[in-house]
Amino acid sequence: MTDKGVVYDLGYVPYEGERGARRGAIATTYRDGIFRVFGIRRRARKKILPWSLVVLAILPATVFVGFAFLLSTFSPEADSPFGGHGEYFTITGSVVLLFVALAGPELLIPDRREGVLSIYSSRPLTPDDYIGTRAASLLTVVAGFMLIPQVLMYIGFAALSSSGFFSALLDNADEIPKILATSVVYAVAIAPLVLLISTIASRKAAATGIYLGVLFVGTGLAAALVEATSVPGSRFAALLALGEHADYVRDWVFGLAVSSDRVMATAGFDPWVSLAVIAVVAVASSIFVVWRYRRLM
Amino acid sequence: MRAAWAITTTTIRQLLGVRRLILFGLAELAPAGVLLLMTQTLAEEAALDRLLAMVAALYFPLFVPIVTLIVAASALGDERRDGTLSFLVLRPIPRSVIALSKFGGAVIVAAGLNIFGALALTAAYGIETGSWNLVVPLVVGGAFASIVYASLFVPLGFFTDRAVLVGLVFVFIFENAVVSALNGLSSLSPWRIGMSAFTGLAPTEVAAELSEFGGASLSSFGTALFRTVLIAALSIAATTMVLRRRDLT
Amino acid sequence: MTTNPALVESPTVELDDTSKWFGQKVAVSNVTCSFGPGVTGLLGPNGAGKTTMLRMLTGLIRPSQGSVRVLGVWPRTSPSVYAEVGLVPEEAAVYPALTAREYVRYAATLSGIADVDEATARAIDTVALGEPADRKLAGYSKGMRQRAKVAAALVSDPQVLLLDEPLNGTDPVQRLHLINLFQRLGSEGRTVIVSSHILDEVDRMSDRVIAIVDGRLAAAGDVAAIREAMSDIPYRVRIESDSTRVLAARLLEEALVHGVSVDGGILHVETGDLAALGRRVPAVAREVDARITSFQPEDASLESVFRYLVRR
Amino acid sequence: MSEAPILSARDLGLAYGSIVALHGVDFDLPPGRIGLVGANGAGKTTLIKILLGILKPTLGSASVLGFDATSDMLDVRSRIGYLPETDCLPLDITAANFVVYAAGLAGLPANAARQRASDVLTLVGLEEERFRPIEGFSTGMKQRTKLAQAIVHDPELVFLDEPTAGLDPEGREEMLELISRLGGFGINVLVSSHVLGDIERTCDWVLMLDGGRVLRSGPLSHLVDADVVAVEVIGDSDVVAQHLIAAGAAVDATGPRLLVSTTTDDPFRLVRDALAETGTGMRSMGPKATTLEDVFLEGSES
Repeated sequence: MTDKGVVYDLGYVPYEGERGARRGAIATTYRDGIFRVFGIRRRARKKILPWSLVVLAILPATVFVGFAFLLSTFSPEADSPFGGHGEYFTITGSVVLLFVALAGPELLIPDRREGVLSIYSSRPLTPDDYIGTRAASLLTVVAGFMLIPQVLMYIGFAALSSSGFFSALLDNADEIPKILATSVVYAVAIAPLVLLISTIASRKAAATGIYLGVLFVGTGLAAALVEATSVPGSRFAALLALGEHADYVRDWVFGLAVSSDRVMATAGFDPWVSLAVIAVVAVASSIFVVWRYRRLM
Repeated sequence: MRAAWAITTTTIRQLLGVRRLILFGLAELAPAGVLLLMTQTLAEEAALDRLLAMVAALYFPLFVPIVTLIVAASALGDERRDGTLSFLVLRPIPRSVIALSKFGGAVIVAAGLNIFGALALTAAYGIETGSWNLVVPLVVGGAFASIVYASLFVPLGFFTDRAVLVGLVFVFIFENAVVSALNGLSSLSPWRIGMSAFTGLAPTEVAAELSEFGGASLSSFGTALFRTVLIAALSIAATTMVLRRRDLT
Repeated sequence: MTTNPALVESPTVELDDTSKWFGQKVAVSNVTCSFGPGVTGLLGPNGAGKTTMLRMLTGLIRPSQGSVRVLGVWPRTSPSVYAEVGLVPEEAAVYPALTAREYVRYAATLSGIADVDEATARAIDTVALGEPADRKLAGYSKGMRQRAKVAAALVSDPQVLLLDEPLNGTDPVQRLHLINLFQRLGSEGRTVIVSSHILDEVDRMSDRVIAIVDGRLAAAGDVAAIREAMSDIPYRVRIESDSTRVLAARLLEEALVHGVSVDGGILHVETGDLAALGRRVPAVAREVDARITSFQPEDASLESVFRYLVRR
Repeated sequence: MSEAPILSARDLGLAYGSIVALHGVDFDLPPGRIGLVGANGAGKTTLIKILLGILKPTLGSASVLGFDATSDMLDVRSRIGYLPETDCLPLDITAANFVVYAAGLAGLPANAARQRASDVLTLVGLEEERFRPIEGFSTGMKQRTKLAQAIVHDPELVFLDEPTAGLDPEGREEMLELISRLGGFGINVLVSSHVLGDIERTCDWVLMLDGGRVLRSGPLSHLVDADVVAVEVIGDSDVVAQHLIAAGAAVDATGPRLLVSTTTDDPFRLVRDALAETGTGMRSMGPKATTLEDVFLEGSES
């Protein structure tokens, strides 16, 4: 063997490196889920909607903090417009609803329509891994929407409060469990349903349309039916107002005054009934989605 | 012409799968459903006003165009997309016969569905008030509007895959916004032609009532009939020209 | 009179100096050729203009220049000729809501056949569609859908049959059945034009080929003649024998042998004239008593011809 | 078979309700390139799905690279690649991004995934196109991308389902050449294809299914029948045939093609001398090869 010269076969180099198998596959799917819903590594057109919704969720928080900062320096005694962490959920609640109406279908439908599931079925992933990871990506994004603005405000106001940063942090510590609990309630109320619809519908636009339809039109219809008191048992129609259950629980958790047009209230239901409805819908949706994907993959 | 009838029936089967039939069937019942709901809540208003509100605000400007649009746009659109156009065109049949049969199939399905909607609506009204004199006018009005809409949307389906989108833009922007602003164009608005046919056949006081709704300047029944036939003929001629001259990939 | 292999004596389908462009892209440029009774293979890499040519032949698209004649007329202006033309398109091109029998019946009705039922039954038997004929086309596998399309094209007993990738997705049994069918149709005097990428099957089906590369007529005629016309590319022949070195030396003395390379027990011989080599080798081998166990041309097949055409 | 089989099945069976897709299937397939052939509905796709762990067999068992296909599904899937017949590529991202993603799905860390994806995309001939979104790809480019994702994680075994479907002659040639080279990369191959010629050119073993059973599982090499000579004659084949019969050979002639066999003498010498003495020539000559198609048709008819 001449030691003066060698020709390397550039054709193919076997891979001896580390193989993460199932753990690596799940991590990759999870990261792809997050990239997909924010349009990362996709055409610019796909980035506009998601990122504008992110701005919509965070901007009011920054405005509140900014405003509070201005007030504290110029006229400390005026009360700030900030209605409290509970109130803010009205903003993030509806923004995340729109986001999820787009993100849910984006996470599930292309993989099915384009046949990419057959690639997932040849990789070290079980069907439950796949759908579980997709759900995890969605829940992560929802949690982000819910918590980031709240944390921003929590720290912002603590920094500005007259009684010093750290003591302020401790004073309204009782807000933290409420914020976390409400975030969970919102996440459980909106994520499973969109995954259910995205499993059934074959087109993204249709899935988004049906999801928003079920929430808004459903709630409107429920309100109308509840009023048609001549029909016996019409008050149970309030349970169909899926769009409002999370808000109703939020009012209860934060002890806010319940507004008059809250369907569940007019139908005379307690907040825990809403909680139950949210739980039932979430469980039923998850069971169906998992069952469906076990047959698809 | 056995071939013509074969194209028409096959088109009907294509446009009206079981799923679509159920979907559209239910959709067509919606106006009647809303009418019943209204009688529950707005009991005090006269039944005729409620019906005419439905007819002028929902049935003609919304239901007839959208149902016809979805059906008619896929009459030729599906053939082009599924690549079956060559199956249809490479036949010893004059292009005009193909155009006519395709148009016929689309109209039969669209008008059929819309007539079903009209019957449901006028039946709900008939049950409540006992007067059935509006059944024929609404059925004929619905049919006319379907024919005119089909005349626009069948060729449109051939030219663009986004025919439904373009159609919706036409219905909501041109018809409902522009025309109601510039009344002169109303003779071009398919649903107004349908409504003219309806008011033309309906008892005179109905025409007076309708004049309050949306100020649509309606023509006589004869004009509506003439316009419907003219637009349909033009549409079939246009489709025939397209089948003769254009590349049919 | 040097006959032009691209033209046939009694043409049923003729292209005269036809071109087709879509905006700036010229898909087909100045193609003059004709097709007659028998099976003709239409070949070309993707995007070479093969599909555009087929669509011009059927009259689906109008040539930008030049003329197309099918059975003497231009189909676009006299659709009556379509009673004699059958097309198996490459796209899905079936009505999912119909069953195969209804689909074939529909074709028969549109072609103005007198006895539709008889023609439909015959066509379905010809492609041996059998029991699934009464199942909806939506649930058909690719192979079965192809046979339904062939049946629909045959139902009007056409004189001219245009087949675009007819064997796509069919399994070996169905392929052989269809290849024999197309050969029979060709031998019955019908004009069968087959466009396919599986060249050894085209070679078996057709006795003549028309090759299109980058929109231009690259070659026409039967495979052996085309290969011979490529005089700038010598033939390569692979010979196995028990005394390769002796045979190699002896063959080099032959004028028609351009070169010989020895690779273990295998001889690769280059020559300008394959037929002449085929005649000389047995005599030469007997002379040096070399036992030949294999004599195979390596680049005379349609696949090799095609490869050289595309690379020119 | 010296080395351990890469794929084996023991009385494997699967039924969808009343339809029996596979029944009593037994085989041991050696390393190398294996061709899987069968008519539509013979059970090819069902078998591949069982080996991938997508379908659970109702009877018996199958093993891939020593792992049970059902219970050790994840171990199997981290060692194999799969080129599906159907469309399977996301359209809105570039081929490079997709193949890196596919590598990640096989568990490769990010840097290794990026590195191997670019190597593999060059190997399959997509050096320039890989940075373009997949939706603009031709069928050929899509098939190459599919192959790239199947081998990007250097699997021990690859399942290729109709790899040459929809390719033009040049594309087919390159795909078949790539498949033949896979062996050199240490990757075993199971190719399922309807084009038997492709299987003959790339595989050294064939597994033939018919009606859910194993019709044949054996090497492709000994399909050649050494003591019968097939010769295509240039010139008057009848004269040659007479000459050979006179010399005691049995001749079966179809046009210029003669099949010559003898019990006593050496058929090759007989043919050589017959051609030399009658002054005729040969277009081709060699041992009578029963093609895969002959075996297939004779098998599936019984």
